[in-house]
Amino acid sequence: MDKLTTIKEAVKNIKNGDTIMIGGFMGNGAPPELIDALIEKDIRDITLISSDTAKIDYASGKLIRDKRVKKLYASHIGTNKETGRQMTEGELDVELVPQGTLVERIRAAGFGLGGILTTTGVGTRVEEGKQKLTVDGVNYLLETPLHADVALINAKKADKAGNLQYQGSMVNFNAMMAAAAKTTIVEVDEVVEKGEMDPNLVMTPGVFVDYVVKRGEDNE
Amino acid sequence: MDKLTTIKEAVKNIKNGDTIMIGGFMGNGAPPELIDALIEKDIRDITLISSDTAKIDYASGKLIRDKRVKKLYASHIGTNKETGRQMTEGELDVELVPQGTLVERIRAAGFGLGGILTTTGVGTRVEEGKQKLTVDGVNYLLETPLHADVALINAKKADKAGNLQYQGSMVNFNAMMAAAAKTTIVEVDEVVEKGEMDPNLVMTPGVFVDYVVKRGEDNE
Amino acid sequence: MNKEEMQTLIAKRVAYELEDQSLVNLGIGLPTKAANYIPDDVEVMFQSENGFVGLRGLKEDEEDDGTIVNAGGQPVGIEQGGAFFDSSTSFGIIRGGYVDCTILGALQVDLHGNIANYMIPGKMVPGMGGAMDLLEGAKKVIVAMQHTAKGSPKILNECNLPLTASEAVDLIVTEMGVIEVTNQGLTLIEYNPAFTIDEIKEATEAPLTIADDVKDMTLNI
Amino acid sequence: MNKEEMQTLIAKRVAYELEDQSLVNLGIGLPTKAANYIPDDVEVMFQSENGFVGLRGLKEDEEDDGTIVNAGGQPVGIEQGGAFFDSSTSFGIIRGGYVDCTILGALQVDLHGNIANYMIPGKMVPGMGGAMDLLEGAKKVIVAMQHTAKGSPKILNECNLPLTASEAVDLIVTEMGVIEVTNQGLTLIEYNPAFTIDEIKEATEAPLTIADDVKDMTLNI
Repeated sequence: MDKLTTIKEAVKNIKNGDTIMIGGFMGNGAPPELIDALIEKDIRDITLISSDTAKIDYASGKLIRDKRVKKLYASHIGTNKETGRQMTEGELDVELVPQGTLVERIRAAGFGLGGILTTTGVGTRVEEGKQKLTVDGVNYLLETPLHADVALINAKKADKAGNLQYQGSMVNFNAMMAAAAKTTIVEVDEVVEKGEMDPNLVMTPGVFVDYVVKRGEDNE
Repeated sequence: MDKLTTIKEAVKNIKNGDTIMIGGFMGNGAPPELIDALIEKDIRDITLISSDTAKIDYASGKLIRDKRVKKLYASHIGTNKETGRQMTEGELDVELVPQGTLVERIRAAGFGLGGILTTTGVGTRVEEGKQKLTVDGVNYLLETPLHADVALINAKKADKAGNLQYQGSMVNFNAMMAAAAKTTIVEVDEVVEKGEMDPNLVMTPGVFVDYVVKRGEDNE
Repeated sequence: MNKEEMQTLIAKRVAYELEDQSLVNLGIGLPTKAANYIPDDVEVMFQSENGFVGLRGLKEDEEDDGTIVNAGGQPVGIEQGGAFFDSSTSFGIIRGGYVDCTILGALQVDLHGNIANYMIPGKMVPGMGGAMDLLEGAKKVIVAMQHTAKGSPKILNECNLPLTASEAVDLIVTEMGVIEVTNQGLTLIEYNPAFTIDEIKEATEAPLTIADDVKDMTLNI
Repeated sequence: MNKEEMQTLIAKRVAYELEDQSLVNLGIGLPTKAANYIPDDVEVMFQSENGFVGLRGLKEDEEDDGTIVNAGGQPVGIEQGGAFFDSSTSFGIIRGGYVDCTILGALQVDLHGNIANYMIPGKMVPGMGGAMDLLEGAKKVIVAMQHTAKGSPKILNECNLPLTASEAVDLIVTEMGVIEVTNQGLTLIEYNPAFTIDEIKEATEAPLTIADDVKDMTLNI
């Protein structure tokens, strides 16, 4: 199966109200053209799951700026003042999730777990509304999976089977988000044929990926 | 820090009664010289955590053959008749763990989780003695971490900082076992200097690895 | 039919269940044989739970370098477009619902879709390997097995061996026919005309509903 | 001391805590400055929780190609022997106890070692980022901060801002001194002779035990 397609085709089933994961950390390793495609397609009422909201005109920050997001799961929003403003004024529902817990909740969804136990957040506001368990005398929070309809991720290179390689610190949340969504779309710099990527050096297997789009193409 | 050393030095603190993880699947990706070193060092009363017990004269099977193991966690023992015999005759305490649960329990130990929820094993003997939780109407078992004193793993290549690359299907349990033990010793085919392994292509970061030994050396 | 003929028939019929572009995990033994009978117009990727997708047999002139084995520990190869990964990712793929279909053997299956295939207490305890995970995680579970063991039914009202998973099986393929596991019990949807319906019922402990449009299973393969 | 002098003093003293061959995670802001003052005979690896070990500053002639940023989103480089990995591995390293020491700033710390550093309700809510995980997972937690905020104590009997973690802090380093958090409360083990002990007690809401062998903190740096 050849997973290489256009952005237009890849995003065709994304709709208002979807839960969308966007990879990247402060925009590093976010998929810029896929984010722009969401805006062009005028997708609204998004539940966004992302490490942070970058800056106001950058990466997932654009979706906040244009008020496309109704609910946000993120670990850090301090770099985007507009996110803070919308939250304070009740326009945006924000659930702050510790970064390690965020990635474990995403992984749990992708990897079919019912949740994980962590000490992170015990004794803080993070424990509000969550089930607490004591195992061998240690107190844990039960953190449950975060699923998504769509994951928009970024990689350096894909083969046409959807196998991915990342570069530098750009892997961050992308690898686990690939597994956690019903539909995973990856934006890459380079696409090679099947057989041209060493199977030993694949970082995300193509089974998690539905569509591959190439950055900088005429993607109509 | 240069983690390259001799086998003799690497195994010097392993002692009777230790809990030892051994990587590999049916011996594929097991560390042969490290296993032989355990036997030469006459380590006994081992609690062994391994995917399986391979064959009687092969990989972790040798430890069973030589009656060095008092307790075994494994997902499959059918290929080593001696394991079955020792279990049936009460010489060896065996806990059979579903393979996916085994690797998650190892990962939970390495990655500092208190446990994970899984549907695997619900309604079977695997649930005996375990805490059961119902979340959103689904029944789960709480599977707790499996820690070890020592992990003996195998990789294709290491740099002197302990960063690892694997080959083929030989990665299997090695990657997660690296994280889950107090001391991790890796046996490799090839060792390079720091800076000679592309940091993008490291499969197990050196922070998890304590000692690197080179296969086929005079390791005295 | 001798044993080999039965196994070939089962393998052929099971192969017919595999869908184009699907990810499939085959248990060792009889299920593995299904790979030989996949129709030419169907492209399937095989997963090997020890850590890769793109499992294929070694080519005739291909040397075994010891680096790739299947879940039975035998030397195999990898297809173009395949990928290696660690056990945690491999079982993430399985538990995360990315395996479209798994085909497994069984000692017993029952009317609720319960399956027992990993131990006979006090006698044979190979262990479950990845079977429990596959039974929970795969979208479709097919049992491929001979209908009886030494003349005794293996399709029962209630498994009496320790279960590998409960309510997990979707379809049972034997040399006698193809049985769907539904909420209402077991339905024979195809049968092998070498047997009569009565013979099949006789060889099955659990009650068997015969589908109104029950077909000849040998026509499909 | 002006603000910059205070920060430099704190950064220098904190750097002195870092052990040879240890893995360290520095929070953004003041803690990051500690990296500039590590003694020559101490080799430390820095972790960046967004996904690598071997964090280093860009060299003077090095171009930023946009592929490597630190936890503050700033361009950085990677040392020889470093490695990139995904967020799940990165927080595995943190929660798994592989980070020997983390240095974080704080809004408030209290006598139990509780720390508040991620939000002022209704006013400033940057979020916890990786701080909650670091506070739980790192073997040693050092708070590096100015002793007071606009003259008000930050070292309290009880934090009144939402906690980032409870009973997590091991050591507090300020421009006034070095305070150990013990089961018996807070102990001043070093102080800056630019201040009197009474001035330090005055600037600290929580009761402060003065160590019998309290030292001059500026001698160590």
